[in-house]
Amino acid sequence: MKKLINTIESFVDEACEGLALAHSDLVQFHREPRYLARATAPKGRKVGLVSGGGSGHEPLHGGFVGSGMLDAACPGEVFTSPVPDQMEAAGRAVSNGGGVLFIVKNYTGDVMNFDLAAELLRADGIDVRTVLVADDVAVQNSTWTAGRRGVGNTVFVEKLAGAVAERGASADEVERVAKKTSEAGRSMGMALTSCTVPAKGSPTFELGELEIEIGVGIHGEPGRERTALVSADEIVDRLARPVMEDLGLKRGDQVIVMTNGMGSTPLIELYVAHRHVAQLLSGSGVTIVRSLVGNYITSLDMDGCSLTVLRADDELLGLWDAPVHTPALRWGA
Amino acid sequence: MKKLINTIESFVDEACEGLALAHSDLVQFHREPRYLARATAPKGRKVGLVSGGGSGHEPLHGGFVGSGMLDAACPGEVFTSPVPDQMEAAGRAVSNGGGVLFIVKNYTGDVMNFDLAAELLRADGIDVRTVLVADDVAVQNSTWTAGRRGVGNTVFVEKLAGAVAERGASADEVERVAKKTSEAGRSMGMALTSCTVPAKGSPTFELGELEIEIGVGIHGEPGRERTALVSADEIVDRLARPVMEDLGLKRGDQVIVMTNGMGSTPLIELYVAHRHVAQLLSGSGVTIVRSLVGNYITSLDMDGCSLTVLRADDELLGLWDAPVHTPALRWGA
Amino acid sequence: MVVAADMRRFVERFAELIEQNADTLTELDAAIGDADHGINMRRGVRAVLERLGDEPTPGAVLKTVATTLISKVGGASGPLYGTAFLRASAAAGSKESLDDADLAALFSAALEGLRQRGGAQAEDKTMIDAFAPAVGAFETALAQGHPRKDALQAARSAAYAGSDATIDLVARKGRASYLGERSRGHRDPGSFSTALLFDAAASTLSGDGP
Amino acid sequence: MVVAADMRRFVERFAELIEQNADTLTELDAAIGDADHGINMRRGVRAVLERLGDEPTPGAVLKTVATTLISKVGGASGPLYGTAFLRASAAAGSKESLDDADLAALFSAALEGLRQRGGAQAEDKTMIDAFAPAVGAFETALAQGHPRKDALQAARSAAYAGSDATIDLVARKGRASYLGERSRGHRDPGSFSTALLFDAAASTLSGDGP
Ligand SMILES: Nc1ncnc2c1ncn2[C@@H]1O[C@H](COP(=O)(O)OP(=O)(O)O)[C@@H](O)[C@H]1O
Ligand SMILES: Nc1ncnc2c1ncn2[C@@H]1O[C@H](COP(=O)(O)OP(=O)(O)O)[C@@H](O)[C@H]1O
Ligand SMILES: [Mg+2]
Ligand SMILES: [Mg+2]
Ligand SMILES: [Mg+2]
Ligand SMILES: [Mg+2]
Repeated sequence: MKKLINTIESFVDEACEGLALAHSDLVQFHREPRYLARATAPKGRKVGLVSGGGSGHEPLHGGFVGSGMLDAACPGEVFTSPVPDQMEAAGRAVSNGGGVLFIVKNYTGDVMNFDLAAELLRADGIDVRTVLVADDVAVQNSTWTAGRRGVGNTVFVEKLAGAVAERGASADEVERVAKKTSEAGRSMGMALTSCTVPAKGSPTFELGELEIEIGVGIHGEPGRERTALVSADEIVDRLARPVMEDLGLKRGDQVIVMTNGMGSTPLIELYVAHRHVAQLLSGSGVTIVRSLVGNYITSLDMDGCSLTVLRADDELLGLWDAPVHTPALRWGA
Repeated sequence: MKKLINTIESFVDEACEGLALAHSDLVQFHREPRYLARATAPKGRKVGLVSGGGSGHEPLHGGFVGSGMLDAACPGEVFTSPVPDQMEAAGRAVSNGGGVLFIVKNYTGDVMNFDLAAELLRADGIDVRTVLVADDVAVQNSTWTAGRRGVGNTVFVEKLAGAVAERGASADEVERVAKKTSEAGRSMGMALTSCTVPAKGSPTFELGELEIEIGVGIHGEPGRERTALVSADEIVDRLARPVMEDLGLKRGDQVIVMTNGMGSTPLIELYVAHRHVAQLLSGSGVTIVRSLVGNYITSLDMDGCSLTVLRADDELLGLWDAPVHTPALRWGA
Repeated sequence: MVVAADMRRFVERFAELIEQNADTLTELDAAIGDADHGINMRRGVRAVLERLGDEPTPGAVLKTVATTLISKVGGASGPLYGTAFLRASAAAGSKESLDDADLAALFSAALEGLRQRGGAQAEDKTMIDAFAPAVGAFETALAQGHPRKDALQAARSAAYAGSDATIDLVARKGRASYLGERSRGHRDPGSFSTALLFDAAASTLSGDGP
Repeated sequence: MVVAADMRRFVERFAELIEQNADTLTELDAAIGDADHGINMRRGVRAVLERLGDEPTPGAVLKTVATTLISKVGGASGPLYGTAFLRASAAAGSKESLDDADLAALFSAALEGLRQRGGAQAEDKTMIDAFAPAVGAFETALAQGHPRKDALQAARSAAYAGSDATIDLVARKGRASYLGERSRGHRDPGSFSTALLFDAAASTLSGDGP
């Protein structure tokens, strides 16, 4: 295992320190329990937005702390959901009388740990809401399973809920926008190579020299199928079609699109992939109103990409364009 | 070789198309000869800034086309400098009576191809200046060799020259700022793994499971030494010390710092590296006034990082903070 | 009777088994999850050993384990095992020593906590599939008049057998459920750590001293 | 005498040798450069073959080669070989056929163009180290009264020998110069493509037909 790392134990803390050092104007790091919060608290009774999850998906979530997006992020160990102490402390820190919204990716561990924290905060009279993100169409949905995994749409939920919260909206309103966004987005990812969790020290899964995994999860969870290496365009086809179908996209729909790298994917390749994403959507009469291409929700050193498509009406588009100033997403500021 | 790629021949064109599709408000793509230019031409007799070089270093240079930075970028084949036709056409397109500045990384091929283009443009009465970026301290300087390689400081030169050009400064003034920035920055990089050039299909160099290359070039050129894998902090030590020494940094100096990924490096690791960069500089009494952490000048799928330090006086800092709106760098807009 | 010292030995033995099997647990999780179950559990039990002090009662020992797991493990297993230990601790109350019936009540409270926290049923391919048979076997053996030692052995065997049986199941809860049919053919990692838990219990809680 | 058809055969043979040796050239460049010399040269000669039409004179053939290389190769080798061919073309002028002296003038103009464009000297470990000895050997052989065919063979041998000699040199120009001492022990890739150029000349420009 070759990584820029000092010790496995200090890895996540040191990365948080580095983030806070690089963006001290935006983010401060609380070590015990571990969370990242805005360097300057927003004024007024703003709804506090807290997200979090296992580390290894950077810039998610710490890179999205800042004005117009999250108030705090709780980084767990690598690929392990954070513990309730973290969300409890972060929630308490950002709760300003306006209530707190937890944005939780739909993984059993995350859900349970955030739930425990919510119980603790509610016991203190804090109004805590939770929105689940469950957008990964690689997973066939079913009511008696854990549901879909939360992946790329988390970025959109954090941005749009963040924008409406920044405008001073009520907890009900922020929760509504978060849920609406959560329901309007779908994703699917693929891997060219496995990631390697530092504590394990060897790849999570093995792929042959000419094999790829379609529908992979952001922790290297196996996906829909393992198949032969095909061209970028074919790979994009296999991601985009299920996403578009599941979203029920029709001619005339407007979408915000993210062509996302898994951590080790060169940007030049992401642009090659994005070209075909754009071609496919335009070819179906869908209008791409905004695009993100880059590393936004990663899987450590996995090579591969994912596609997220969000159906955006004027409300969501307006919130998208609202100013945001975080380490990883910035405009209008 | 596992990549998101359709054909080797179409790779660079398709990536340019993808970039232009993702950022159609900022960048447009001209296919023959190949260059990327601003979607909306700036008003007035603004000095036209043109850069370029081999592809594979994304977001450099195409990702830096936009207001407050480049007017055009000329992407060559992967790791191969562009041909004079490209810079000639781009120079002609962005020349607006105010002159043109070529920002050229110091590689023999780039220098000669930009020179040929400058000859052609000058023959048509266009005022063309050239600034060379030669900041890689891994290369021992000497007057009778080709000089140092141009690496990370290119990002700073493009940003700061871009900012002063955007203010409507004269060609002399833009050239002065570009040269001043070029002289005030130093870099050094390292590789955990080799990159793979698509046309070659196999890694450029071989590194053992526990070997790293210190001082590697952005095309996988061998560096100062091949050594055993060490901790992130030790790696940063070996990059930062030569950079700081060569720059002659003293207590009280102000610097802008970039902790850059080589293309396949997870952001979490870059933050771990940046933490120690910040510690080392602060420990020497140097003040980091601005930081960039991420992939800004890459080497395809190389895993590793580089450090660039720019000594910044108030003029350069002011230009740094000026608005910029490009695919890869954006603030104040 | 089980006193605080026995309960501490149980926890220490569980920690030991986790240390020995951490890589196995992680490998199992790599196949159908995210390759961290061993790492998570190891982080948890190490923190438990650091925090365990001179708790006066079995219930207090269990409480320390519970809060430490909740605040150190994360993932699915943290809240699940944490809740199980918390309920067990509540069932043990402040008693100085536990008899067979107390132990049975404690196991069944733990199982109930697991069920409530995770919402999983039998055959969802989770730790429930080791935990529930173990608790069932323990109760049955006691009801049949077997000594506690044998009942604990029965629980241990049932837990391992239950874990074995997860191999053929399709996961419906937790990360592995995302795989659907592809989860079949692999052992559920949490069921194996649960088997280790009952293994530790069998060798430490028989009430006849160390 | 060398006419346009001979010059075209020379270019085609050069293209053929580049195709055959592209991987070797790239491997050489991988060791001390950026692993693209063979790729660059192959892209260039392929474009040349596509563009070559029915140029009437040797000079016109060389002009097509020059402009194509300049606008297709990029890197260091594009402008260098491009300039060399451009100067050679200028030296050939509009003559229908070239005699020995014309050929010598053409070679030496090409060499001069290389020197000016790249600023490299002998022993800088560049294509100059194959080109200069080749031109020298050609001139010497002619001066000694050898027939052109033999003079071309001498140039070919001198180019290969010059390329061999780059192995022991430390690079002072081009990408390899960044390596300093570490460039020693590797052949300069450009010197090898130059040797292929003189190899192609030897088998096509002897003036005694195909
Ligand atoms: N809803 C649930 N109910 C009971 N056990 C569960 C549930 N979800 C997951 N588990 C157990 O948790 C184990 C995984 O734990 P771990 O790998 O530590 O957490 P994570 O899945 O968050 O990475 C699974 O093997 C399974 O036994
Ligand atoms: N200044 C120079 N003068 C003469 N030849 C040079 C010079 N610089 C480089 N070369 C030649 O160019 C070759 C490299 O060409 P190539 O790999 O195609 O370009 P690049 O170095 O830009 O990747 C070197 O092997 C060397 O022979
Ligand atoms: Mg996990
Ligand atoms: Mg090159
Ligand atoms: Mg797991
Ligand atoms: Mg080269």
